[in-house]
Amino acid sequence: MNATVSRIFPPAIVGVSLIAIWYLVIYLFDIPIFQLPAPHDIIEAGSQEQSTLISGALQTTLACLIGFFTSLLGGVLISVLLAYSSWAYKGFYPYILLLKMMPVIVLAPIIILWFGQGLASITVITFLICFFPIVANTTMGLCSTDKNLVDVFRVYNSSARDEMLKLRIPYAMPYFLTGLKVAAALTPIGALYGDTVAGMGSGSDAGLGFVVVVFSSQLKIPALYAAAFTACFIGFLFVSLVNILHWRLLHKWHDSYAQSN
Amino acid sequence: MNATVSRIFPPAIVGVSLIAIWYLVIYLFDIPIFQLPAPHDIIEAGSQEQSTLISGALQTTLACLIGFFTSLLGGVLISVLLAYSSWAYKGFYPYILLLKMMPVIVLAPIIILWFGQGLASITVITFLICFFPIVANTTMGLCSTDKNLVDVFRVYNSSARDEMLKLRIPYAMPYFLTGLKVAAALTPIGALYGDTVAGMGSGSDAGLGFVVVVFSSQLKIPALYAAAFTACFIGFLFVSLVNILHWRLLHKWHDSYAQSN
Amino acid sequence: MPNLTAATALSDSEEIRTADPAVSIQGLYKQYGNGPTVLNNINLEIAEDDFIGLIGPSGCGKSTLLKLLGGLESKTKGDIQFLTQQTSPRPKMGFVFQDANLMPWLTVIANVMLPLELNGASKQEAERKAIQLIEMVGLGHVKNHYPRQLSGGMRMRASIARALTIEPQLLLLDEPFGALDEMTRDDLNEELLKLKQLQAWVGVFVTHSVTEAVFLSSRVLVMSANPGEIYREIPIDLPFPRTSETRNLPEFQQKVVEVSQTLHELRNLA
Amino acid sequence: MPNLTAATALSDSEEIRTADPAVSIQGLYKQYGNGPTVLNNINLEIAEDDFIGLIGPSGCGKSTLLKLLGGLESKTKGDIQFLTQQTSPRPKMGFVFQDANLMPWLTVIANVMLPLELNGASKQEAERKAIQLIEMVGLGHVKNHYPRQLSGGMRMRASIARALTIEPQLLLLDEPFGALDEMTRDDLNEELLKLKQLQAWVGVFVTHSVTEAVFLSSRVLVMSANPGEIYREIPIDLPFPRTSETRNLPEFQQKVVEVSQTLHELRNLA
Amino acid sequence: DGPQLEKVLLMTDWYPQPEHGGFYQALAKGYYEQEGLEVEIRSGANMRDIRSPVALGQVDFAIGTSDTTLIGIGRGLPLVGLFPYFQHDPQCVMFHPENNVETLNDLDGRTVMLQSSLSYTEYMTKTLGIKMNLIPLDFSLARFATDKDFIQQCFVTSEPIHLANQGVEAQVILLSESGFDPYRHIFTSQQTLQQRPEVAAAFKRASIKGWQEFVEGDPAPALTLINQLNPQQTPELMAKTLRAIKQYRLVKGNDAQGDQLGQYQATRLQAQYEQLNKLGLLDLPVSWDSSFQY
Ligand SMILES: Nc1ncnc2c1ncn2[C@@H]1O[C@H](COP(=O)(O)OP(=O)(O)OP(=O)(O)O)[C@@H](O)[C@H]1O
Ligand SMILES: Nc1ncnc2c1ncn2[C@@H]1O[C@H](COP(=O)(O)OP(=O)(O)OP(=O)(O)O)[C@@H](O)[C@H]1O
Ligand SMILES: [Mg+2]
Ligand SMILES: [Mg+2]
Repeated sequence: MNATVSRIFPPAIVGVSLIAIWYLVIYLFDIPIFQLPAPHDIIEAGSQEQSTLISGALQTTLACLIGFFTSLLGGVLISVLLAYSSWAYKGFYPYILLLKMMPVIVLAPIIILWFGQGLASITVITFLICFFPIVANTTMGLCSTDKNLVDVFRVYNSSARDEMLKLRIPYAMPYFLTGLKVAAALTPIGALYGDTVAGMGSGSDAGLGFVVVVFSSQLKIPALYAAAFTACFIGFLFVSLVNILHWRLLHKWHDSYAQSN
Repeated sequence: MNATVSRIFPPAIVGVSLIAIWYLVIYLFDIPIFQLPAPHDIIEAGSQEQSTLISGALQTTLACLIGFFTSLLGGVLISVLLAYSSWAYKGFYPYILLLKMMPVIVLAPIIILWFGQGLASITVITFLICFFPIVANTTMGLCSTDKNLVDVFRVYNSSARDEMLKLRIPYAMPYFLTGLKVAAALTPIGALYGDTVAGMGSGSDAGLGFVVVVFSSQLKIPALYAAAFTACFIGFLFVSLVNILHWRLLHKWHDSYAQSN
Repeated sequence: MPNLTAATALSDSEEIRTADPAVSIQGLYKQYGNGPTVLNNINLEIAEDDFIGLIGPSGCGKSTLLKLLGGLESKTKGDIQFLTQQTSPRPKMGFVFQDANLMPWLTVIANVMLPLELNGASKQEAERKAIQLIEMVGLGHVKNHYPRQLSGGMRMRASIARALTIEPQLLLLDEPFGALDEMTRDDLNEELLKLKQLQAWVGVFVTHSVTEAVFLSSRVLVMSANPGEIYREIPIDLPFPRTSETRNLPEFQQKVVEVSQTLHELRNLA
Repeated sequence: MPNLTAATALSDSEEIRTADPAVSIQGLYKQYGNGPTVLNNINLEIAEDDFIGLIGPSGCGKSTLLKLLGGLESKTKGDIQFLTQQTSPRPKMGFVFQDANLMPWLTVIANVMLPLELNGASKQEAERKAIQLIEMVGLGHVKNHYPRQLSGGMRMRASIARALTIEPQLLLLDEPFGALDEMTRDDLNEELLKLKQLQAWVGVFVTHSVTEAVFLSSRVLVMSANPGEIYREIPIDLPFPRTSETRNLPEFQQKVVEVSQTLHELRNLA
Repeated sequence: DGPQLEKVLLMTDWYPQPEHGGFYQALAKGYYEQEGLEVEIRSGANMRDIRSPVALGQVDFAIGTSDTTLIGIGRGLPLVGLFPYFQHDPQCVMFHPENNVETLNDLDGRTVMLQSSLSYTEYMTKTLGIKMNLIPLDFSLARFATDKDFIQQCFVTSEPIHLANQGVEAQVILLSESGFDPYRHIFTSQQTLQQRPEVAAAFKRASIKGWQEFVEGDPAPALTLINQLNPQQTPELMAKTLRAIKQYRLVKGNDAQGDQLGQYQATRLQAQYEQLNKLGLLDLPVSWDSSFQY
């Protein structure tokens, strides 16, 4: 129980203080609602626009899920490929970087041309935004493997496949999971941006990104914030997922959990 | 010389093949220039719009530089703070995540209201996009420190400050640099997005993001690609910077370079 | 606790082995990068039933020689040939490293099973063999622990068990018993000799203990440092099988003195 | 190469030391998580001029006891008191870990300087002292190497030098010489005793070598395992200073036999 | 040096272009200075709302449409419309000739790329009952150029010209033909208007003078200035845009219907207010009468 308290207490304190400061700022500087709505305005707007937010959130969550898991899969595959062969690494890494840095603003129209308006394109955009942190971290992890442990595998005539599966991948886990955490946090940004450029603008197909644009252009500022927090909530779900994975995979042996035993 | 060849050869091969495929696709499927211009179209458009591209690139590079270095500084400071105190970690990390996941689309108008139109806002947007990979990676690195090495510092009555500076930070270097690499690749995306929402649209103040939007709305597609590659080039500069740093800091002792000795 | 039956039971599943790799090292040189010469013109023939003890001052190149034999470092000059009957270019090897080098994410038993699994053994068979060797090195009660929950000596013992599970043709041991108390060490020495007869490997080991070197070896090689060279070869013609009684033989004591004196002689040269 | 003048010169910069921490351990218990009891009711008084040798089977809790003394593990029950004259709650400590635990990103000399720098010494002073100790352990020629460029024994020697640079009041050594050849080991044993007189620390060390235990200790504690307990205390009343001649004294041999017999006795109990 | 000039900030809705010509004309010819104003024209970009900065007093004057200003007032922003510079909005939908679109009603059942925030969209779907499958506007022409079925929103003075330059023919229908017909105008905050009424009046006078001259006199000073600030606007391009502005009589409107440069008509404002009100786009009670200077 004590552990639960010490886990919940600090963020609660910080949260309450932040909200207090928020109100204080609003009342001290007399900030109008369209500049910074108060928390209760946001809650009220959120409950008013409930149905729009929920259907938008569901749509966006779907895009996030697909984008996240494809970037997970794709990122890991690419990293493994890059770590397997130094030729592939030298040959492809620069172009992966290029792809990564190609501004999405430029790529988005092309993606839509190829994948059509809707979920597929949104997913691809989310994928593009998420996969690089995974690739960069996993590749670094796969290449950092303790030389001494590699020697063990070499001595026992390990196949390249086993060396990857049984040594490099477990060793890279902490790196991989960090990349995954970054990707998880980027996921809703990707999906929301995707919504605004490749999403549908009507009915139950409209994602949260579309909702955000509409609220923003209609100056429904408190509702806009409510939409933003809804997006954050989706992000939290993903990050929590990764955190649970992190704990399950590492707590038994990794030094980041060494203190707790 | 052999080393140089083996470094340049693979990406060159891949690059040439990619370009060949590019041309092939265009000619086989008869793709119009608006959908996918050929490399020579892009080069031609690039040289035509040279002066616009260069002045845009300079402006964007400036925003990238400020955004990158402030996120570097801010990210490291926050990570160190989080690693120092588990209270700070528990208390603030969720809100950093929140800030991270707040869609920039939502935050941008608020940022502009607070920081005004122009470089300051663009920098803040770039910062927001870049700093989380740095925080996530650095924090993970700082928390993964080998328990045995921590013991050494404890025995010698190290101050918390020295433990951070002389143990945790060097130990976290490979993680930190990976985060930095991700941030470097995100930098031009941040700056370009910043340009389109908070940038100036005239004269030498106009960044590359402006150029991209204008080309795109004027259907100057080859020029649009030229602008995109210019943005990539800026990204490459940053990533190369990080790679050099990586090599300088790690090659003497880290296993990711163990092979080369 | 050391366990006789475990060792005796170990190779029942194996076909009768005629695998007799022998090793020939000719004019071997090693230099790390462009540092000083670490190994200088090493020439050595290892016969089919040899168990060779390497002894010499710290930093003279013993580990380096073992790593070269294991194919873990590239040689600067010279030749290492495995005169094995097999088609594969190198014999099946077991290697006990100077540090335990266990996988931190695997339990003791999973670590010990690893080489077998890498060589395609079934999980079941790997587990059976691993448990026998874990019992032999006295770690049965911690077989499901992770490396960081073990003491230093226990980690080394797990590492020894790991090297022996695959029933190697060539066994390389780098100070395997250095972190163990004398009792455990003596027991494991005897177990190892029994296993040698059953599994019929060719062995090379590094030790700093003169008595251990004499007890285990068919030949002791005394190495000198800077650059690492074989200073003298001392054949140990004590009869096999050797048991705890062997240690009390006057010939044994005599050999111990001979090796010690060689080491002193070497030191006075420097 | 071991180097007499280095040791003699070491504490010239230091004021005359009257720091005499002594340690009192009462009813100490240790359990990791909810595993079995590792240390069971340890009671021990360490006097001002003690150098205590811990010897016992692998896994009996020697390293754990050292870590508790060093404040690196939390005790489950019992008390450890440092009866030091200083205001600080714990004495200045040096610790040689069972593994070398060098910082991979620091060169040998930077590793050895580390404790001094952590204690606020100037870079210059730290370097001067570090070089003396690096020479003493025979690593002068590799002082600018990184740990991964060293042999196992060299790493341990760097670690020993690191523990000694701060001129500790309490020195804890966990099998410091286990990875060294006998010559180097004997030399370093003698150097260590000289340093003890100069630096006047209270020491506790773990070893698996009975002769080393007898040579270095004022008292040898033989530990038994499962749970770890002090089985017997054997005072070593050989006169100080001890030198290489001491090893040839019949009293020395007698003590060695006594400790060995205790270990055998202990083993037959199990 | 003359008398102290009053600093004024005008925020536009896009990068410098002939659609802002009157303001640049006034700037280039010194009409603002003659009125005692030092005007900075800052280009606002596409993706953000200018109403909040105006309401906060960070911007003095901004370009907008009369309907969005009303909606902003309905959300509690203290805004006020100052004067229209386009009598009719140049927003339209464009489509390929093969696409058989004659009237806005033909958009029923089609996929159309429209800015989701447009009141037109609401009006067409809710009031006129035209069911469209909306996709958000990304300001790019690539898809239109490659997809013969594509329909998207545009400025009558801009996108069709860029398309024609690339050999793509586009047909257009003005959105104001739907019956919803807002002004493009300059708005400010009530605070600015109350505290500096003479500045607002001076700004209006100089701007109208600029617009008058831009469409009926020599537009060269404005065009040169725009080209300097935004070299993407080449003289040929601007000439075409200017021709379109004149052709659709955006600035001066239709005399027959009582349109007049720089003047609102009460009837039109009231009609817009009622249309918006019916669509439920006005949160708070709004007085259309006091929301505009006319
Ligand atoms: N971090 C840990 N978590 C759980 N159990 C541990 C941990 N560290 C040590 N142990 C257990 O405590 C016991 C004593 O370990 P310790 O390292 O003190 O032994 P030791 O006497 O130093 O042995 P050795 O001579 O092999 O180094 C062992 O059984 C070991 O498994
Ligand atoms: N990776 C490396 N890079 C550079 N030099 C190295 C490397 N590994 C070993 N050396 C050097 O080679 C020499 C021999 O090292 P080696 O580990 O073979 O010694 P050793 O005989 O095993 O010593 P010990 O008994 O201390 O383990 C040493 O001088 C060491 O500094
Ligand atoms: Mg070695
Ligand atoms: Mg131990």
